[in-house]
Amino acid sequence: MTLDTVKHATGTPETEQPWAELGLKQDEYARIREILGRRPTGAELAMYSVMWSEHCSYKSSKVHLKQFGEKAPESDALLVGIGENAGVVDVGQGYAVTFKVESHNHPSYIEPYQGAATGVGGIVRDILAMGARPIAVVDPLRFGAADHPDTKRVLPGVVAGIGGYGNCLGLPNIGGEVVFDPCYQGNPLVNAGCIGVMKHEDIHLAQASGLGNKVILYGARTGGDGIGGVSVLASETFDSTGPAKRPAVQVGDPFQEKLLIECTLEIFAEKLVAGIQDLGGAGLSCATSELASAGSGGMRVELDTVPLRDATLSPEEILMSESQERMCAIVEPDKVERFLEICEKWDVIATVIGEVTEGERLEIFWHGEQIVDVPPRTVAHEGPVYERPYARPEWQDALQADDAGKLPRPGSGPELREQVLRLVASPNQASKAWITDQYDRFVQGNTVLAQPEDAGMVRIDDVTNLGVAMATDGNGRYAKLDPYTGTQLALAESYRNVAASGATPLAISNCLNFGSPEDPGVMWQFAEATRGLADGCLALGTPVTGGNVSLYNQTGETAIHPTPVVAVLGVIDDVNRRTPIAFAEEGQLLYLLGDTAEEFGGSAWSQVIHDHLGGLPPAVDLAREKLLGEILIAASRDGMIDAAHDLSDGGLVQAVVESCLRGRTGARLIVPDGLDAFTFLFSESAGRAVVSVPRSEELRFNDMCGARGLPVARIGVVDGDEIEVQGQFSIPLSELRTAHEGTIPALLV
Amino acid sequence: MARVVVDVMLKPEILDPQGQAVQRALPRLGFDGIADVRQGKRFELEVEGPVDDAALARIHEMAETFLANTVIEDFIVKVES
Amino acid sequence: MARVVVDVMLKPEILDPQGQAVQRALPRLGFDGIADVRQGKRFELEVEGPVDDAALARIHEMAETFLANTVIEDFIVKVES
Amino acid sequence: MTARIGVVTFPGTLDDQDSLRAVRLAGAEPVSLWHRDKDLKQVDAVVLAGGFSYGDYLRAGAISRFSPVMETIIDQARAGLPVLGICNGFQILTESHLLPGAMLRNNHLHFICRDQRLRVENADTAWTGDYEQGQEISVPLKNIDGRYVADARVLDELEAEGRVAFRYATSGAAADGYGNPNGSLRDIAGITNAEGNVVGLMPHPEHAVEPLIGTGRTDGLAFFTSVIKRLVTA
Ligand SMILES: Nc1ncnc2c1ncn2[C@@H]1O[C@H](COP(=O)(O)OP(=O)(O)O)[C@@H](O)[C@H]1O
Ligand SMILES: [Mg+2]
Repeated sequence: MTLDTVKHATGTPETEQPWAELGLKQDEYARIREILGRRPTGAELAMYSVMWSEHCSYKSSKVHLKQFGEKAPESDALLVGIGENAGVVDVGQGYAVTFKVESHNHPSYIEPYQGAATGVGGIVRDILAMGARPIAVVDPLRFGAADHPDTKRVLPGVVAGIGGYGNCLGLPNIGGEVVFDPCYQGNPLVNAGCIGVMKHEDIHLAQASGLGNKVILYGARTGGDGIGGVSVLASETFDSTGPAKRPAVQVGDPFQEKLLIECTLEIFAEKLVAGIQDLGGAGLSCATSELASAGSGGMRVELDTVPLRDATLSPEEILMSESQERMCAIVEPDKVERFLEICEKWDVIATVIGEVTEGERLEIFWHGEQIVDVPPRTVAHEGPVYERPYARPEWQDALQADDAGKLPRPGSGPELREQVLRLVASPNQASKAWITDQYDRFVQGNTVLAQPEDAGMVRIDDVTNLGVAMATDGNGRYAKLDPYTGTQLALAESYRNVAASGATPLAISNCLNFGSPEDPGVMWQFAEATRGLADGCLALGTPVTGGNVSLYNQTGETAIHPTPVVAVLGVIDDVNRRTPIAFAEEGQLLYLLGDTAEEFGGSAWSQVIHDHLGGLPPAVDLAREKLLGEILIAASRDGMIDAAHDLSDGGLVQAVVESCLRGRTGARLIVPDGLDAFTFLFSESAGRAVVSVPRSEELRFNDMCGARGLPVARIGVVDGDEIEVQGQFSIPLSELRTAHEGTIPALLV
Repeated sequence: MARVVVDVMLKPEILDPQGQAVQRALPRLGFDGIADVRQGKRFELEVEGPVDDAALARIHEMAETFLANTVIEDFIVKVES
Repeated sequence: MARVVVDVMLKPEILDPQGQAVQRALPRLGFDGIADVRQGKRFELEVEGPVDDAALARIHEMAETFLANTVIEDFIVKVES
Repeated sequence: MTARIGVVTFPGTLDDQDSLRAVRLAGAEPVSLWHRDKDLKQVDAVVLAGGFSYGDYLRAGAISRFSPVMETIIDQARAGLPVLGICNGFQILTESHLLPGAMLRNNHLHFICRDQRLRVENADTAWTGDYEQGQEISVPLKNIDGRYVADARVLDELEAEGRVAFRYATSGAAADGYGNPNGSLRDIAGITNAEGNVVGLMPHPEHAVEPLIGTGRTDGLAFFTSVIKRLVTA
């Protein structure tokens, strides 16, 4: 095969090109020809096709994501906003924190272990590329029905992959979610998040500037993995017609990544880089075009100098390869030697593959012949943008009219008791220890809170005890009933979780998992979700720092429930003030904060007892959420509470059971005036938490809530070794523990 | 009882971090002249009954659907004598 | 270049939970008649130069000191044709 | 005199910073050691920290055992230098044959991270002097290759010579951290050499040195205070 050089392409304008197989639309291909003033070379076509894929270009979502910037609340905390690898927030004392969540849904269905493992690897490199030391990971997960045979294949593989990679990197796993629902049967959601910490002056950006600066590729050798994995749709067709069978799945090497982290941090410490970018989706195509696009000047790359694992790779394949554990740095010429020395110290392969040039072009050569000559912005930042049509689905009204309030309710104490046991044993409400015990939560010696606490919390300075907290939440059932409210509920819950741990919420990231954007109904869900999130963030004062969109999550024609996952980051001046969920002190008083209404739409109760999804999700009152957060934080700071647990799916009874099991104590509960026992126990009204108050603090705590206008009700006392709801039923802790902790192991072992 | 062996190896184009780590260590231990190392799995199956074509076909299917993930791995089935 | 294979298996008296897990799963997947499964490692070494007795002796030593831990594992060295 | 305690970093070591912190909190001077250096910088004792050195590829500890720093450590350990191997460090010690036996994949095949109850079986080693014989302690456990095996003769010998340093405590409920977490033979969690200067165990005392962090217990601190006392009185 002759090399398709720029010269060759200019001379052969009529050559047929596989743009459709690469996932490009006819008008997109035409636009590439227009930009270049000729047909693209094979290498150029490869670059444009991966970079203009939905995954890399956000072509369907961009118009909606704009709101996050337009409606952004005023915030002094934001140091780097949307658009970089990850946003950065100021957490005080000279420290900055960066965090982000990404999806690796499709690869994890094909090869659960490696798909999930490389998902962790990718997000960690994003955080590292900002100049930060990665300090913790989280993993929001969604699987098909818990008792479906394929879940037995996918879940253990995904969990082992996340653990295998994260544990080997030495990153404590401090949070996440595990949700089962038949809608994720053929399309599990594997989202992975990472937090990193640095000093303000260490923030690094992905840009190539400085004429003559060298482009250094370092880390693993490049192989044929994941070519086109950026867009599974494109890769499938490409594989069947392309020059060679190349796998769409990448294999991760966490050991190599650990070396990459230590090596990169040492390079940062010696201030050796002018710009840096991780290699993730779209590999070198993405890294070179994004670096060149964001910087001043152009870039010239000698592609044949890239160290290969497989000598038969074509230049197109090298550009598209998604081989893991690679980074690309821009380095001033007089710092190259020291850079390479540090790489050698860590056994990391590093190669100068090009340099920053005059002009505005990205030029790539293969054995001296030019195969790419493009304006990098057109590849990286000026891809197609679609205003996809959207419309409220026809079924939405009927779904909302199918009110969960009409479902038969338990009428007696024994019936309530039986339903409580079924609820806490149901897969979504059951203990996830079987899963989280496969993750190292102690490594790095800074973990203050981890699963099953409301938020994960890590200390970032062991002299001042400054810490950060993070929670991730999302409820696809709520979002299906009403995507606008459902997304705000995800935000509210995550915010509440962070506040309940004693930390002050600062900023958010998100991972928006939806079906096909070509379905107007799905697009409407997406539009509503982004509008809800942007409005919610404005109301709460927490800016969106970045995020990720995953579309085409569906099996055949059936889309998953819209599943926006929201991650809230908080800061706490002194981790000694953190609030755990455990009710541990007998005699302490239990208070319910917030208002409880008859809200059962999308609830765990409606799912577990009636297998029902309909009606409206709980109402959101973000001003109330904010007030609740302030009370929780103040109470923690002033030592008025010893434990706090936010109320969400499963309602009050679920929260009390978790706090009692965690603290190994029982509780006696009294149904407050104005509520029936069923609503008291199972309602999922938002804006609520339950706290454990030492008797000595009761007056002060009540006064504070009264003065601030937050409704509170004393609902019981920490006592004994059973949970008793006065006049209704009681259940021994041991019975609750068996129910709560037995389910997941029984399903999966 | 007959023994059937299933060897499962990562496909040649797939990264094999374990094999690489072994290979890189060899020179340090004084072993030269090994150009490449790949590490895979070996399953030894003790089969009840005769290992006829039908039995081998079943084991082949088992290897394909369970012992190997053919997205990233190749396998071969061998009867040991 | 010649290929030498080193198969490393746990000694028979050592519990092999990986093999057991595979064996336990087989009936669930509809595969019967497998009385026992053991899972081990297979190393494929690409050897530069001739695979003569001296080379094999070196590989044997490599297997004994490095590829296998003879406290728990047995190994065999085979030349592939 | 302040004791100098070295902590080795191999490629893939994870708990080196935590071990250095534990050494400091116990009152000794922490010293970082690098796998490529034969020089031990005149430390009085060495900790081989946990992690996944060389990715645990081949076998946990198998590749690290051949590093330059280990040449010196093996020599000096035979001459009496106190050496503590935690988790991956324990695996390196068995691969180096400084301690007998070997470590295999957990019997349930999963990585396990939990708070683990241990019984101190030998309070006379360089690293356990500050414990009481038979004392129960609780420290985090986190590994996937933690199943200790050795043949019956070796096991009998270890028991006869009192060289089982720690056992997994099995008398209580799993929810409280009791039980053999990985199928280790005779519930062995850690062992010592005949001289008592080399100790290896799978659980992580360096993660149990601060009241707020991890499990909130400080049961692991005595490993480090024990060796400091031993060094000062020696
Ligand atoms: N849902 C979202 N909300 C806000 N920002 C987003 C969202 N999705 C993507 N972004 C931002 O768009 C940019 C490009 O995203 P992405 O391609 O995932 O980054 P990367 O190239 O590092 O993988 C990032 O700054 C990211 O934070
Ligand atoms: Mg990135």
